[in-house]
Amino acid sequence: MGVATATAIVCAAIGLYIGLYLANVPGSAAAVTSSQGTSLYLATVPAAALSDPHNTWVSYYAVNSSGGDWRHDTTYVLPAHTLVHVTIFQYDSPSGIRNQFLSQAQGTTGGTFQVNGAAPEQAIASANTSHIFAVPQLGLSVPLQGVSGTAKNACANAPCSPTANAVEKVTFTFRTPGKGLYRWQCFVPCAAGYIDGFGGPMQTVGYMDGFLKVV
Amino acid sequence: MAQTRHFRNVVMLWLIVTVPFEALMIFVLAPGMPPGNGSVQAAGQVTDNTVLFGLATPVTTAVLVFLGYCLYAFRERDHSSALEGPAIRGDAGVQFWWLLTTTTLVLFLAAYGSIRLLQDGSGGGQGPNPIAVPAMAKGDAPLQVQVVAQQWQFDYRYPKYGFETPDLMLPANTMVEFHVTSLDVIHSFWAYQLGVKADANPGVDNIAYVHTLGPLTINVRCAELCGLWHGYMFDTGHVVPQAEFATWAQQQQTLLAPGSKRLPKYSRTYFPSPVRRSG
Amino acid sequence: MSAIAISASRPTKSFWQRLGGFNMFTGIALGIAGWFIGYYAIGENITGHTLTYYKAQAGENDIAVCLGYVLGVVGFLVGMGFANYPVRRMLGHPPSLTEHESEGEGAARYFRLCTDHKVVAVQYLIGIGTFFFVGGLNAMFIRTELLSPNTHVFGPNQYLTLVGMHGSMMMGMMTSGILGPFANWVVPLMIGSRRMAFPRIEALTFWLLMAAGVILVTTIFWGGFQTGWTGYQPLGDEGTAGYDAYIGFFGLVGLSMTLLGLNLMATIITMRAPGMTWSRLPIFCWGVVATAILMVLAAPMLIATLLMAGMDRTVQTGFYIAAIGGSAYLFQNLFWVFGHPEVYILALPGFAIVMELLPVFTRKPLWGYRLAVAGLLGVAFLSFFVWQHHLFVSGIDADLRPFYMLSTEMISLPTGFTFLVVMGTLWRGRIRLTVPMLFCVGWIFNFLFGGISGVFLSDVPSDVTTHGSFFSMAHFHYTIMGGLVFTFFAAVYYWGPKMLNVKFDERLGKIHFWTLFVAFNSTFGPLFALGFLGMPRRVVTYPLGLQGLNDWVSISAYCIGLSMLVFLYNVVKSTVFTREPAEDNPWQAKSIEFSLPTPVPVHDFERLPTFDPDPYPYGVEPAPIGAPVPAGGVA
Amino acid sequence: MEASAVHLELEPEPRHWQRRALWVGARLWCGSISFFFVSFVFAYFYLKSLDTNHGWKIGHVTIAAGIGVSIAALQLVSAVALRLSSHRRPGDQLAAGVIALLMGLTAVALQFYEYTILNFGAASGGYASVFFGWTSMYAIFELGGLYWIETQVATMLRARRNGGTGVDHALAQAGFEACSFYWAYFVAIGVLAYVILYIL
Repeated sequence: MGVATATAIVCAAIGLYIGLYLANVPGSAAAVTSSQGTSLYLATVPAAALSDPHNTWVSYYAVNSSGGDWRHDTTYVLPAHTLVHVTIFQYDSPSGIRNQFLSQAQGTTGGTFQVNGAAPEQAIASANTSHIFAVPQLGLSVPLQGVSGTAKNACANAPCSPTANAVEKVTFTFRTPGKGLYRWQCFVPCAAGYIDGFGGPMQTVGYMDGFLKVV
Repeated sequence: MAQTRHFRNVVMLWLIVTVPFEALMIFVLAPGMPPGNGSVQAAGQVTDNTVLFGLATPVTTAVLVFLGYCLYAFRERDHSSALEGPAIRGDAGVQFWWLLTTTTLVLFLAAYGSIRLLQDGSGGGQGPNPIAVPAMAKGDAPLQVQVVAQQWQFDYRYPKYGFETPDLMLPANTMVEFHVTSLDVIHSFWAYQLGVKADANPGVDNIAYVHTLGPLTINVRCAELCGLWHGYMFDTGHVVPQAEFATWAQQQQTLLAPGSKRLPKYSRTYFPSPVRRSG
Repeated sequence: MSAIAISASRPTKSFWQRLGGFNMFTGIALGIAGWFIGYYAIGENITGHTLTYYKAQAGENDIAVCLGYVLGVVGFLVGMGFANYPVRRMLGHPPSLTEHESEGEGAARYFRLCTDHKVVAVQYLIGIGTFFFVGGLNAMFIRTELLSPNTHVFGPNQYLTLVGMHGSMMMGMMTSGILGPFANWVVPLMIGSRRMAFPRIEALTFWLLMAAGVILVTTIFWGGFQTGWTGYQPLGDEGTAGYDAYIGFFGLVGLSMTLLGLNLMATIITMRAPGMTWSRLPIFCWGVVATAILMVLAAPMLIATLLMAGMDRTVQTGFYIAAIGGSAYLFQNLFWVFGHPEVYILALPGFAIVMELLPVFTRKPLWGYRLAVAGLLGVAFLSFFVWQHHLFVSGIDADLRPFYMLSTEMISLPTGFTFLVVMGTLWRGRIRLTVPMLFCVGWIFNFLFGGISGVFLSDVPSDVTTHGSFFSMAHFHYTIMGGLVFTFFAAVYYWGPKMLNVKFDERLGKIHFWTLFVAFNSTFGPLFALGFLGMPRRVVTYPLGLQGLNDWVSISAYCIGLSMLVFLYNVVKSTVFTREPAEDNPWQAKSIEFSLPTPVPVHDFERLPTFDPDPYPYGVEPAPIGAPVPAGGVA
Repeated sequence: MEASAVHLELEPEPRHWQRRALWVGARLWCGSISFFFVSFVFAYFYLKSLDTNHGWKIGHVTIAAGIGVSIAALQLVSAVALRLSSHRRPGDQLAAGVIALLMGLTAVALQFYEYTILNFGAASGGYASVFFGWTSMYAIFELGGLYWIETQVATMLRARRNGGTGVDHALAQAGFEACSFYWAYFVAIGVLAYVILYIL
């Protein structure tokens, strides 16, 4: 009987763990709607918060309009058929693009994006690219400029601050499609330490991958 | 004698079942056989599938009719019965004919499949040195389209026009030569309606030929597990009239100019820095 | 030499006394200790520029993980008592075969190293059965996710891990699904031996498999693996340490398979009792021989393939990395040189069980014994020459494609032998549709479709569309689930009562069969259509138009699950609650294992048996007058 | 019969079963290791012929020829000694066993020493991968083979100490024969490894 009890306890523990693993779905963040329209504020960091189970992994976060209130969410809820203004606070340094044609922005309004509010650009040099925010199902892909690798006050782990840390602010707009769940990903081989830079965070929803939930 | 009667019954039943099934296969199902007649190669596969179904049907019905008949006719219904069957341990004649029939079938299938394959490659990826180059591809230079697979998107590079795009567009009634390669892991380029499937391997140029017919919408999917977004690695391509294709290509040249000028020199394979675990 | 004296009773100990010493609990304790030593004490202290960088960036240390797994397994085996005998041999003590053979009659012997082949068989049955049900549960989860065309219940990470765990568990564990429980139990009895040639190795294969299963489950702690059971490189190399668990799992499974096959083969070659010549060997033993050949030769290639993958991940070799001189094809080639024999390792025991059981339930001798043997060995032989059909569209040099098309299609010849033998045995028999017989009939039906669909996949032009699609998925489920799992249940219902000394409820068994048979075909039949309609394998999304078929499949899959619950209920009811002892020979079988009392004594035979000329002495000899009648009859 | 009896007199099994099992088992195991190492042979020729990205040998890849030849020679001598003694007196077998053991251990030690002096690492292309993979796996398997030889030596030593009582000489002889066959076969793979990795 002791054997049976021990077996049952072990099985229950394993079952519980598997259940928790299966139910592990990252949280979602909604876009902000104001008089200026609908806006989505995101940030990328070279490494997730120290309390994170993978605190060395590069990751996206959802933030507020002033770059505060960090939430580790990668499902972004957007209204359908709406022009969305996206702002991405870039705290990560460049890793370079694998497929160069992605150095050109596609699918944004005018096919352009702005860095730190400067004149709209169509493309950037591979060497300056830190990430690419891409939604292949929508034909959207925007190269994100990284902070200089030699910046003194570079941010190490989330949360970072736009005032205290080196940051590049990339903005662009795009029109959401009809209702549905669309996946987004990064195309830059930025998962350092993994072969092809595409392991770990690049293949885990909640870090460099997630969903756009258009409602 | 009893077993002669049984055997006659089985043969009759087999004929009764097979003839309508065979007719159903060849006349009803075959025209709609996948992947449809979207290209010369796809149409070839339809023919091939029809032949296979045509041959498989009588074999299947033979076994099933035999099985069903045995279970019906030879079933012991008296559970308390201790009766035994006849102690037959084999029959050289039956074995000989069985072996002859199955061998003939197998050799025919292998020969038929090989002939069809060698004719035009059947749309499959043939690697860097194709053995089955369609006759049409030898004359006029076919349109080359490089399929660059990466995690997790297919891009199409048109070396003739110098741009790369995520949209697959092909001219109608044209011989197309796909060069499928990958920048990271193994993918598989599956253009369903064209009847094309070719794995994308890093460092390998996998060539597949297809001769397009009329305008068509193509569902492209990745058919080899390539990681997280494998299930989302799909897009839609189009076969359009040749004039329309020319216009589209010109537009893309202008539109994609900023990205195109950064593209590496056209090559059959690419070896981007692998970024190893060693960093 | 004097006769061997066997003591039937052992001094009884209390539960706590039994916890000490070498048993499963010590094994688990030492296994966990070994993990900590390997991971923390050694792995984390290895230094090196690349490793430091990797740890800092990826937050992971594959060397430590692999060492942890290796030492964990070593610790587990030491705790189980597997090191005792090797150490004694190192000290020069003479060899012995009977060690740990009689471990008393209680349940405790099932939780420790026991070399009684019947105990190991039951351990296998329960152990593999457990993982079979976990693997089945994974399938239920997969089908739940596929109820809708887009991600909805589990995320894509979890979905791929489920796919990989389902595939690995079924392929890895069920490889020994028939040879583990049934061959271990019945082969020594059938050939008139008291034990296997290497009884300790027999026990080792089982405990290695259990260690492997646990390692596979721990992949979840690392976030799972994204590669499916085939573990293709370089995708596997991209994976987190979850892929190390995959390597550890299949490596141990490969080792277990190699040793299991080697042991069974050595047993059948050397330990046949007087009179048991090769031509009198029951067909099941021939099936075991054919399977064991594949295990002994193919499984080591799997181990080597995975070790190369492990070295790519840990010590920076580049076997599979194209940019530094490796090739992804290397993995595909090596994997399928193992992998195709592997699927016959799964299928051949099924052939053998059907041919073994049919004479009992048709009350006729096996029709075409030599043909049956030729069929089994022919499949085994040919299976080494077909692997590149898995690479028909891979872009590997295409010159050999017609050859592989021919060799693959040729496998249908020896498979056809089996079908002919089955049909010949059914012909004019007195067929009793008992539960085991029903499962055999199910095999004939399912494997027919599995085999015929295989012809489509072996034909390159047709394969271009069906390759890597749900069509091929349906094909191998028809051959493996329809072929192996159905015969596995046939064997459970046939030999199970004798092995466990219980009587199963026949009505429940019939319910199990019919629900399983219908639900199985209703699940996997439509998958052929889905593949033809363009749905690739292992996807979490599909076009909206395919939702109807997918939902149908999912609901049918739940019915398979329910049917399995009926089986589970039947087993639990009869083994735990009713406990009605089995008859010695419930099927009026004439094979030797059913001439022994139930339960079979530890020593099997008091006097070594001698064997009659005919392994299948069923049926009424034809009347001596007149010419012998043709069996199948040819016009 | 009375199953409840405490002691049962069982008819003994034929003694030759166990001896033949050793004979057969050793040969089957040779089959297994062949296929194991064939994977590396295949990898060698496959990667060499593909030479993907000109990566067969990256940078300066020079092998320590002297060490390679020493390892192969040590193994060869040990195998010849062990195999030749397998049908001779236990005294010769003991001596051959000790020689084989010492030479084998030296070969393994030399192998690991070689890793420390080579001018290339595991990441230096396809050749380096095969070289490190094959030789390290071979060395680990070699330790397993040496364990088997050690058990033979230990058994003979103990038997000599006990004056030969309680020893099944026929079985011990079968064990030694199986062990020496396996070792000879295994060393043949080692020599093949030398030819392929150092000479080709």
